[in-house]
Amino acid sequence: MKFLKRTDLDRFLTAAAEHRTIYVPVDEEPNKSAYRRYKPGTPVSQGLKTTRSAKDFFFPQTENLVGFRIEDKKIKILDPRTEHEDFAVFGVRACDARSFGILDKVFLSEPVDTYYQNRRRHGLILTMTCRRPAETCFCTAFGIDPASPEGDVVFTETADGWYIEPKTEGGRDFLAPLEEFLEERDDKGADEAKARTRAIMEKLPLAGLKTDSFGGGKTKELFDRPEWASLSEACIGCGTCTFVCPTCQCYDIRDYDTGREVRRFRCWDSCMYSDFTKMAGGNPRLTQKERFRQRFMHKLVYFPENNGGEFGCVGCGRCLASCPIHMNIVKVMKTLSEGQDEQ
Amino acid sequence: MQEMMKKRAKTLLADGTVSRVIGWRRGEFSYDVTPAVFETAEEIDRDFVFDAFCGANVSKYLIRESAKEDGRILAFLKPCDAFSFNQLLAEHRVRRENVYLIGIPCAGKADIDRIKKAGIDGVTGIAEDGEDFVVSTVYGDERVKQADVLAERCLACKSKRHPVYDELLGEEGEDLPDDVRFAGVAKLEAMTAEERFDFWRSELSKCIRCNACRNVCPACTCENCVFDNPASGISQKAAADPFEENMYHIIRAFHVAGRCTDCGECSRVCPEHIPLHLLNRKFIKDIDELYGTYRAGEDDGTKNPLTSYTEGDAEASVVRERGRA
Amino acid sequence: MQKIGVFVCHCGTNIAATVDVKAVAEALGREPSVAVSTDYPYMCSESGQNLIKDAIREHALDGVVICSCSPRMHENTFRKAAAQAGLNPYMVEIANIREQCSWIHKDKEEATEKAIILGRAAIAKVLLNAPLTAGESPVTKRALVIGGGIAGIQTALDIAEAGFPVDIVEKEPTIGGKMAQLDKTFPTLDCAACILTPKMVDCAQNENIRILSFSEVEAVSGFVGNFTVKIRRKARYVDETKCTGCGLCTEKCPVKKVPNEFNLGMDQRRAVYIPFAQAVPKVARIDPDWCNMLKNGKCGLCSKICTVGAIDYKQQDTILEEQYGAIVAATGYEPIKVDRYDEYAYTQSKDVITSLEFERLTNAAGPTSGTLLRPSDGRHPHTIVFIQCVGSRCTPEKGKTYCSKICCMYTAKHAMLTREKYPDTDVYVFYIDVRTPGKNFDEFYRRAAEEYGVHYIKGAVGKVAPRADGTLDVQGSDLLMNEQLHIRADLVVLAAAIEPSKTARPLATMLTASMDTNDFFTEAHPKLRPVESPTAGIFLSGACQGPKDIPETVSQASACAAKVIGLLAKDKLTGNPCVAHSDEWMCNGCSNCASVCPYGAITYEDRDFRMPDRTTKTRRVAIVNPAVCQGCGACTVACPSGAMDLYGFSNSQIMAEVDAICK
Amino acid sequence: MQVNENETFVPTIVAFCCNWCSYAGADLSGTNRLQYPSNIKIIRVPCSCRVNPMFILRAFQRGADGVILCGCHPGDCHYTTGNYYARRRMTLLFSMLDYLGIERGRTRVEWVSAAEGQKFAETMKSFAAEIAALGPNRRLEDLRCRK
Repeated sequence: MKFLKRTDLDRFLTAAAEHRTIYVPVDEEPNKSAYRRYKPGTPVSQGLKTTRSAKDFFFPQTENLVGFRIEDKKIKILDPRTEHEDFAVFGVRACDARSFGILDKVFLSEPVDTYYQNRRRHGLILTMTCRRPAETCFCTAFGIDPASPEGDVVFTETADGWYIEPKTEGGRDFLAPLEEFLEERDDKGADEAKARTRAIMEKLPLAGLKTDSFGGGKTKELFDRPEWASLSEACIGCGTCTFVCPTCQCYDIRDYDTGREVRRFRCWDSCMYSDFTKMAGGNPRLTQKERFRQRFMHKLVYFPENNGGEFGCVGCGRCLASCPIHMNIVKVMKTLSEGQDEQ
Repeated sequence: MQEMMKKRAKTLLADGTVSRVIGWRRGEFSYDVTPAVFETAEEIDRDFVFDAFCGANVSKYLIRESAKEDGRILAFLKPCDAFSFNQLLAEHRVRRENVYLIGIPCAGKADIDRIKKAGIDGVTGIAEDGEDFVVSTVYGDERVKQADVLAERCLACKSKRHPVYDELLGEEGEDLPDDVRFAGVAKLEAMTAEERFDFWRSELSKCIRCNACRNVCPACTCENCVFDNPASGISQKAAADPFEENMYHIIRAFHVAGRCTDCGECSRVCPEHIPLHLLNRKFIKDIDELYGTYRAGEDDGTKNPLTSYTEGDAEASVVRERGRA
Repeated sequence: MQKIGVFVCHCGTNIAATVDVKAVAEALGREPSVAVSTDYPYMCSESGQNLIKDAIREHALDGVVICSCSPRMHENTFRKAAAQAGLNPYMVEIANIREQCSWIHKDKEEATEKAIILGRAAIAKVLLNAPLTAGESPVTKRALVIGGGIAGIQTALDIAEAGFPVDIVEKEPTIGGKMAQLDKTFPTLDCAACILTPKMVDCAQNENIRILSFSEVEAVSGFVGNFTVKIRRKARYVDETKCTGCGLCTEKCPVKKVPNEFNLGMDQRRAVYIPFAQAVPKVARIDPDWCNMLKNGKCGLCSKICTVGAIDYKQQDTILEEQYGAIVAATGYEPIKVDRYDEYAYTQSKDVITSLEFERLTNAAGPTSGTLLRPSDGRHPHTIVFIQCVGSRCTPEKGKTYCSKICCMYTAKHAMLTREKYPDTDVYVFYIDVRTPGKNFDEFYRRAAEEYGVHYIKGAVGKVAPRADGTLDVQGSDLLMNEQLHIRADLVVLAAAIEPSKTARPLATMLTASMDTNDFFTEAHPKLRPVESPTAGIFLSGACQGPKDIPETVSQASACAAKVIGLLAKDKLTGNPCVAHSDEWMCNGCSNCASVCPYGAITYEDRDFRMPDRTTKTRRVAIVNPAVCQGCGACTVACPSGAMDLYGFSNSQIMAEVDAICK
Repeated sequence: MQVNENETFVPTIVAFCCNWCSYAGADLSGTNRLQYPSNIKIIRVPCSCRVNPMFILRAFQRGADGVILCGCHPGDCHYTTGNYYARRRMTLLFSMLDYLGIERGRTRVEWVSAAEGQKFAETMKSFAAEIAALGPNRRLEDLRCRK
């Protein structure tokens, strides 16, 4: 199997960057990283996860859809779309890798979201196995194996470097010009690394998290559960969980008048917001309890129901880490499951 | 302390003084506690927790809870929470008669991010052991000095005193000097305009407009925030331009100027770790320097410096004259 | 889509010379929502206005923008015109392309470009204008005059003469004020009592005037045209309705040694007393600090001898609540305490007195029945020194920074009268300047100096030292002669500065009327609205607004009355519709707005709100009283939620102007 | 801001003037034909206390290079206290802008009475010159609005 020595990473990325823009996780402060455009010498973060997910590359927080200009009392329509440049995102973990499958189901099914499609077509996902999962990780609950992530090219990390496997045509094209930086090694090291990761996963506090109380068809059992009240009581209705989530895909469309033209853009929205999905008569979900319930019911019940049983959560644990009041999908699942067992 | 609080809470529930208790519910990894309302002794015995990670300021929940018509609620307030509560009282946002306040001492709260910054990950539990925390992790146990992982806001604590309470548990503390508190602001003030601009650009450009800072802020209690209200002309759901990042944070800080009690919740909850308290504290420092020391929430009668004046106030030009450009 | 009409004025060549008005009209005509855009030589002219009116009717315009002179010139003209054409007058906006464009720029291109931008801003604003109608409130046709001195008396009489009921509230047992204590009045030297007391009697007899003596204002609420005032009627232990003022009790009362405030404590009165002979109302009062009956229940003589049984030891304060349309502050002045000026030895020698004490010493009703005698030994003073500006025109630390205005003239009067009555007396006046503006004032002063031989010495007195022989050594400097003087004086008279009554400040707070740093009431405009307070419905009469002599006080009092009459003559008040208003759904009830409102226009109410989740929530919300609000907008910025906004200058309107200007 | 053909920078400047003093002062400088730069545009407000910090930021967002607020002299406010509140608000706002690294010269407060036409014109001239010297507002602009 192909192997990239840790010491060669910079040269490898430098060469890759000649063919397309490369984004790599960079430490902003200890234990906090964000994706940055790679430039030769950029130190790549050793951290587990970026604060924001890789979703941002394909579904950015704000994006212009169309513009309007009034010229002599006539309206002219402006199309901001251009073919997106080729790029690759390096160091994507298994959880985020899976999230694209979920986003695709939303944006690439008819009617296709051409803005998202444009980015997906030009973006490669270079995934990496997890060597040091965090207590907040629970991807395994959704059948994700952090030791063998999806993606165009998989980097299986060991102490001194990465075993590299292209998984797609795009992946092979990406590696083709980079062969010189790779050496041949037997798979033993890779298997050990994978085994180590899987072993850790079993020791994690959330390892035993059960999903069997959830999934399509559970609406009736769960919708009116009394626990929603206490689970949601401390929720401050911010959008943190939503915006760090790799699978949340709700957006609002707004107009901005620049003085010379009106720009119609979309921006992330959160079902946790009181002004989410405003319609005649306001927000159909009147209380924070209902908004809170919506978010988890969507990930754990509605989404699977409409997508062949696939959950809308990948267990990346970002919301666990960032929720101001530490209420999260895990606590919701545990509480509701317990209740289930009692019933 | 936790046991004293549980005991007192159960007594007050039992004798009918209060019908509900707001406190903190234990979490999965011991640091992830959640504010919660308890109604029975059983719930309290089972879930009530109070430790170094119970930092959330519960005073804002009392707007909602004190408006309810089912008896009084017991709230345990740290000094900074008590200042927030008092400010809410001054603005008629809470109904005092529906709240029973117990002031609890505070030695400062731990910041899990600082523990993780120390390179400790896979945290599964944290136990207090004298001066230290014993952190059990997936990768083995670690030990850190509690003092080394205090939250920034606690290192810059303004007071250990409760400006309002019905009863106190433990010793009442005193005000602390402001110099530590304003050091961060002073440091920025000493920079050149360019340096300050670059500093804030790099910080504010991280903002994802999750509104956590606003929604958690005990001074941000508007029925309808200008940023959610299309009629205001400045409503935004996301920062579509760097300007809007500035706009949001300047206006937010300005709206709480003279009302902010510096409880530090905004910085605590920011998922991007933007030092938002440096904006609020700038206003506090300016107000102290220009209009005399003023502490929001000190008492419920004082006039907010932005709704009062003296004829001899400094002119706006002081900004240009003072310090270096 | 709204339809806006744009009308560009040439103002002859005032605008047209530097602004290409045709180009402006043409450019603005291209703006979206502009239905008609035209220019005309004189928009304010009859025919210009008709042009606008016709366009409004023809194009059914929703709004009008006039590019012309400053709105301060013709805004009302054009608003009226719009109204005549059936358009709400507040749907008119003015782009000021004369004062703020054509007149200040030379380059035609530049000026034209700016005019177009100003026009765009006005269009952007008018698109967000809302039709406004001025609110109306009724007027209670009764006035309250606070203070019963000459100012209050004159104002009350004039208002009453016009046929409106007036209440005078006087804190003392009688009206009359300071003037009642004066002897003669400058510059005509007629006696104060002779001209004042008839007016006092008129007040008592005028059926439109009610005198509430020995009373004080306790609380004021409401607003212009609709004030509600609580008045405390202090117990005088004598039934006003029964007492005939015969004075029997005041002769029989055994407590004889009470300092008589009317004579500034220079003689005594009884515990039950009538302040002075011509007091109005002429009703006795028992002084509870001295009356044995009230202090320890022993005596009761007065009630035994009172033929009408007016004495009532059990009398309590009562609170009277009344409605008024207008309130006049006429709280007058007090001389400052001169004790603090050790150099003048006021506290060391009885023969150092204030001018007001001098008035009493020369007054027939005074302690010496009008013969001028030294307080110390009751002998005739042969040398009298008057010292001017005691506490006036000083540093703030030393006294008052302002000129007390009346001292120069009354001192000239005192000097003159003394020389006239006692030609053997030497009279010296130490002055900084002699200020004599006013009809016949300077002539008066010169007579004192020239005909009556009063020695005027320009200079300050450094020290007054009592000497062993009972005379006073006055040490001063003569700046003109440039020499130090020592005058051996028998009597020294200090012209003490005057300051507003101590009761004025708390009253101002109740009235939400503003005051200056010296506690004089501030007028709505120092030149153009001198007798009105900035707070609508509050008027200023006499020395409470600033130091004044009697002629000035009386004329101001009448002016004030005229203003009050003007207000009371109205049945309804139409307010300015550009006032603040609060969206109760957004209001947090935090009270920030009320704390910056200079008019007390904002109150709070608990309102029930039907929440979207079908629950009811009770919330405290701000209510703006449009009749009181003057539309400054302070509240709109104090409001964090943006619930508070201002009609005519709303947040969105101003931001639209900003956008138009910056784009 | 705009850059005209010969590429000299002509700043865009917004002046908020209170109706009773400063706006009248501006009128007076017009009546007296006192020149000041045409790139200053006046917005009439009832009182300096009507000016919300939002308006000032909005101006910069939409392309202003400088914003000046004019009101009655302290003590002369038509509404007696308005300019006192305005003074505190603007002082704190300007201080915050400075703190964020925005050039100090871009904002100013001046008290101009109805009688001070001369002062108004002088103030506007000096402010316009200062802004021109500072150059285009780049630190507090909205790129979407850039011309």
